[in-house]
Amino acid sequence: MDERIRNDFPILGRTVHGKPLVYLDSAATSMKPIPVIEAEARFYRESYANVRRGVYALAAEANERYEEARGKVAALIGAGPGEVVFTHGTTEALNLAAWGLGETRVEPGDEILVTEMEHHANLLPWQEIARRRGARLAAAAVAPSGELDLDDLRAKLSPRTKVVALVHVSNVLGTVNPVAEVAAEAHRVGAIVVVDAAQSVPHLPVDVGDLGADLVAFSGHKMLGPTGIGVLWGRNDLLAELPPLLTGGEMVREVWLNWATWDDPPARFEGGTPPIAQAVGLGAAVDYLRAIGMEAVRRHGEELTALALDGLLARPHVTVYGPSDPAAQGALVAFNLAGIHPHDVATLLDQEGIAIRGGHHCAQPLHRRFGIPASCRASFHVYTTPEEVNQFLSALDRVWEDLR
Amino acid sequence: MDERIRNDFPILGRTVHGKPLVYLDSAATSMKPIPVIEAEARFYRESYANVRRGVYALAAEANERYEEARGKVAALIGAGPGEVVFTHGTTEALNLAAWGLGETRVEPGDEILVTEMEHHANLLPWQEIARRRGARLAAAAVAPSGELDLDDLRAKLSPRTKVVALVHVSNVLGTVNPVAEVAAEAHRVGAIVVVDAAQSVPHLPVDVGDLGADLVAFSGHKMLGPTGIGVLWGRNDLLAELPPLLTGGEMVREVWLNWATWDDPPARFEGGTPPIAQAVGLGAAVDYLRAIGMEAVRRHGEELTALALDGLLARPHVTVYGPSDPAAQGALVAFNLAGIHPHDVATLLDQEGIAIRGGHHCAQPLHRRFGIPASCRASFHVYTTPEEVNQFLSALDRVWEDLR
Amino acid sequence: MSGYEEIILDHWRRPRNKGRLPDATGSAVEANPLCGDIVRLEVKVQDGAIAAARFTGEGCAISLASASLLTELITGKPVAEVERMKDEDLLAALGGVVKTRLSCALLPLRALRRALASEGPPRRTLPPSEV
Amino acid sequence: MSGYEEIILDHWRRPRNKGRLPDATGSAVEANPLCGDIVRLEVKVQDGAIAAARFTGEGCAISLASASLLTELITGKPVAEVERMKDEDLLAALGGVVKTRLSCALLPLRALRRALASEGPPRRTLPPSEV
Ligand SMILES: Cc1ncc(COP(=O)(O)O)c(C=O)c1O
Ligand SMILES: Cc1ncc(COP(=O)(O)O)c(C=O)c1O
Repeated sequence: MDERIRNDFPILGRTVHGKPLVYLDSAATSMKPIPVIEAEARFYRESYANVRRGVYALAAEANERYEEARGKVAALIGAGPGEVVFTHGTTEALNLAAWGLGETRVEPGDEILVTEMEHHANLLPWQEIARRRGARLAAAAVAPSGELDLDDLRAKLSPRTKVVALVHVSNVLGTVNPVAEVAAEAHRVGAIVVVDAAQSVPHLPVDVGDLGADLVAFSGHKMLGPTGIGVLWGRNDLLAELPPLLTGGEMVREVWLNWATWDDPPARFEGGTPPIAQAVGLGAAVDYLRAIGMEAVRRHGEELTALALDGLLARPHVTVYGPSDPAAQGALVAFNLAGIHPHDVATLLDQEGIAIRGGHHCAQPLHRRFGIPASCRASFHVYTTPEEVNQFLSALDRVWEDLR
Repeated sequence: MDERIRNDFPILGRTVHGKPLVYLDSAATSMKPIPVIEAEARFYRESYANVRRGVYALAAEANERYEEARGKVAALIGAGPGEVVFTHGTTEALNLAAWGLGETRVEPGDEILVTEMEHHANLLPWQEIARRRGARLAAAAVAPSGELDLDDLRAKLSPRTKVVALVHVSNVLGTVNPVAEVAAEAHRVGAIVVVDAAQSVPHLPVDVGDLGADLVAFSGHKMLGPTGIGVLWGRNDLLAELPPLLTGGEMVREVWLNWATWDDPPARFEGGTPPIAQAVGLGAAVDYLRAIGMEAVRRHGEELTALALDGLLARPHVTVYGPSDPAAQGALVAFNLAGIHPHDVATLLDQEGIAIRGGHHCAQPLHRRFGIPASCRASFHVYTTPEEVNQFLSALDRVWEDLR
Repeated sequence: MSGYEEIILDHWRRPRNKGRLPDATGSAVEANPLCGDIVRLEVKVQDGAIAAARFTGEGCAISLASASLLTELITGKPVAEVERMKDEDLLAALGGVVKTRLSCALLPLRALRRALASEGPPRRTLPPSEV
Repeated sequence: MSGYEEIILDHWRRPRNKGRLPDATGSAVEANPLCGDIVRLEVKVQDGAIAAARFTGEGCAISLASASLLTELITGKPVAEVERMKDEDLLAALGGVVKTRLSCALLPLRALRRALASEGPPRRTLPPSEV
C-alpha cells in the first residue's frame, strides 16, 4: 500500500508508552482516515438537518446526503439502494434479522442452524428466537483446521431448518466460509440464509448477488467508517415481509392510538432519527475503500497475513488457530504462546506500543471448541505495513523470552 | 444569549436560496457547536479504539473517554453513571424500556397508560407490548388547552396499570407535563413510570430524582450532540431486573452454544460496539450546555417562546396549539394559518431561508385530537436569536398575504 | 417574497373540475399519510378518450392545484396519450415545483394512473372511512 | 523489554500455597468470564487469625501471581486486619499493575473477601462444573 494511505490516518502518528503506535486490532475496529472524519464534521458544519420529513431545503439537502450514502453502500455490495437498511451496527442488524424471521418464519419445532464459529452477535439473537418460538438451535461443527465442517452442516440441514446463520469471515480464525455453497444447500431445504459479513465487507470484494444469501449484516466502524452505524442488506421481497424491530417515528404510515401501519423498507427498519452523520461518514469510507479498490485491499490483507503466518508458524512455541492459508483467510491471525495467557501477551506487547487483542473475541463457544479460554489476535487493514508485522513478530519473541 | 454562542455553530453562517439560514427546527434536531464536532473528530484522530475488552493502553484510553462521557451525562441529570445506558436514540431507549417491562411486568389483562400527546416513539412500542402481552393500552386525554387532563389520567389509573408512559415536554404543543405529580400517583397504584424526555433534557434543568420517574429516555442529537446516540436512564434496581433488547457481544458474561448469562447494567443493554465517538461528542455537548447553564438555556428558550407566542397570538388568522404560556411550555410553538396547509407555509418560508417544520411531527393521534392533519412548528435552541423570531413573524405575514 | 408559481396559486384559489363524477368509469384515491394530503381522481372514459375528469381532496396548495390542473390537461385527450404522460410533463405544466414537494405535486398523477388501470393495486394506506 | 515487575514473574513462576485446603473454614471462587481467569481461594481461620490460605486457579500471570502473593500476605494475620486490606495494598505489594489489568490483579482479593464473609452473595458467574 501507498505511504500516502498511512498519512491519511492521523492516529497512526501517535505514541503509546513512548513508542510509536503499532495498531494491530483492526478486526475489533478500524482507524478512520481524514476524509471520513472530515466528511462527518463538514456535514455538521454545512448541511446538517434531520432527514425525511423536512419540507425546507436544508432538510432536503441532508436527506440527499443520507440517501447518497445509502447508494454508495449499495453500489459497494452490488445491491439496490432500497435493499440497504441502515442500522446502528452488525449487532442491531442481526437482531433485526433474527427478530423478523422469528416472527415470520420460525414455528415451534423448527430448527435454526448456526455454526460453532459464530461471533456472539450471530448466536445470541438466534438463541433468543429459538427460546421464544420453541425452535431448536443447532450448530455446525468447526473442523480442527478451523474450517467449517461442511459434512456436519449438511447433516444438520433438514426441511425443518428455517434459518441458516453463518459468519462470512470468522473474526477469530479468519476462515472464509463458502457462503455461496452453503446458501445453495440451505435454499434447497427452504431455509433463509443470514450472513454475518462484519469481517468480510471491510476487507474483500463482496457482491451480495454472488454471495447468494438472503440477509447480510455488517458494521461501518470496521470498514474505516464511524461508530454507530451498520447495514442490513436484504432481498427486497424478504425485507418486505419482515416486521420492524424498533418502532417509533419515521417508520410508519398511519398511527392511531391503538394501531399503526408500517412504512415500506428500508424506512420500516429505521425507526427514530437515524445515524445521519454516521451514514455520511460511512459513504466517505466506501469512497475511500473503492478508490483503493477492494481487490487491492484484499491483496494487501493477504500479504500481511502471509507474513504474520510465516513468522508465527516458524516459532515452535506458538500455536496458530485457523486455516493458516492467507488465501483462505481474512486479514488476521489468532494464536497462543505455550503456557502464557493472551492477556499477558497483549499487555507486554502494549508496553512496546503494539496493540493486539487478547481474549475470547466475543466467540466463547469457538474457544471452548479449541479447548482454550482465550487467544491472541493480530488483525490488519489498509494502513498496516509489513514493517509493523515484523515489529510485532520480534516483540513477540521478547515476550516469550521474558515469560517462559 | 451571547453572540459568541452563535459563532460556535458554523452552519448558521450558511445561506439557503440565497438568504441567510434562519434555523427554527431545533425540536427535530439541534445544530452542533464546534467543540462537539471537534471532540468527535479529535477522538478519531487521537484516541480511537474499541472499548471494554481491549487490554492495550489505547483501548483503555478510549474506554475512559467513553465512560467519562457517561459520567458527564449522569451528572447533567443528577444520576449515578451506572444508571446511564447509552442507546442509539430516544426511540431505541423507549423500545428497550417497553420490551423490558413487557417481559417482566406486563401480564395479560394488565393496562399500559400513555397520553394522547405522545410522540410515536412513546406510543408504538407500547402498542406492540400490549398486543404481545394481551394487555390493554389506554391514553389519558389532552385538554383543549393542550395540557394533560389530569382528571382523565387519574380516572384511567388502576391497580391493573403496570406502566405509565408519558412525554415530559410535548414536541408539538410544548406542554411541560407535571411528571412528578403523575409519577407519584402512578407509583401509588404500583405502576412503573417511563418518561420521554427527548424535548426536556436538551432545554431545561432535569434532575431524575426530582422527576420521580423510573425510566427516562432522551437523544443526543437534540441537545447539541451527535446523531446516533441516546440515553436510557433507569433506577438501578429496575435496570437490574430488565432483560436486554439487543443481544450480542459485550453484554454477556458467559456464552455457550445454547445459553448465555447477561452482564450487569449498563453493559447488559449496550450489546455490540456502542456509539463510542458519539458518546464522546455527547459528553462535549453536555459540557457546552453546562458551561452556559441549563437555567440560562431555559430562560433563553422561554424568552424566544414568549416573543413568538406574542407575535402569533396577535395575528387573528393564526391558530396556536398548546398552553400559549412560555413559562409552561418548551422552546417551541405550533400553529396553523387559516386554510393554509403547513407544508405550504414551510415551503414559502424556506424560500426566505427560514426553516420550520410542517407536518404531524410524529404525533398523528395528537393532531387528530385537534382535528387537524398537520401543523407548523417553530422551535429554538441556544443559538436562536430574537431577531430570527421576528424575521420569522414578518415572513409569516408575507406568506399570509401571498396565499390568502 | 418569491412564492409559488402563479399557475399553482391560480388553480389552488379557483380549482377546476372539483367534485364527484357520478358516471365515472375509473376512480382512485391516493394519500400521502406523511402530510395528510389526500386526492380522489375520477375519470369518465368514452370512445378511448377522457370525456370528463373530476377531483376531490384535502391537502396543500401544490397537490390540490396539481389535481385541478391535471383534470384540465387530460380532459378530451385520448387515453393512450394520457397514459404516456410523464411526471416531468405535469411538473412542467405546473411551472416547476420545489424538489421538497414533488410528492405533493405528483399525488394526483398517481391517482390518475390507478384510476385508468383496470385493476389498481389494493389500497393500503387509509381505511375507507377516511376517504 | 519493560515487562512485568519481578515480583509478579516470581510468584507466577513459583506459586506459593497453591492447592486445596481440606480443612478450610472459608472458600470462594471468583471468575472473570471476560478473560477466563478463575481463582479459588480457601482460608482456615483459627483463633481469629488466618492459620492457612491456599489457592487454585487458571488464568493470566497477574491474577495467579496476585493469588499466590495474597496467600502469603495474609497467612498468620488477624482476620480483622485482613478484612481491612484495601485494593491499593495488594496492588502496591505486587509492585504496581498496569491499569488495563487491575481486575486481574484484584480477582483473588475479591475471592478472599467472599471466603471470609460468613454469607457471600450467591455465585452467579459460573456453573459448578466449571470450577
Ligand atoms: C418527544 C419526542 N420523543 C421521541 C423522539 C424521538 O427521538 P429520536 O428520533 O432521536 O429517537 C422525539 C424526536 O423526534 C421527540 O420529540
Ligand atoms: C464476525 C463479527 N460479527 C459481529 C460483530 C459485531 O459487530 P458490532 O460490534 O459492530 O455490532 C463483529 C465485531 O465485533 C464481528 O467480528
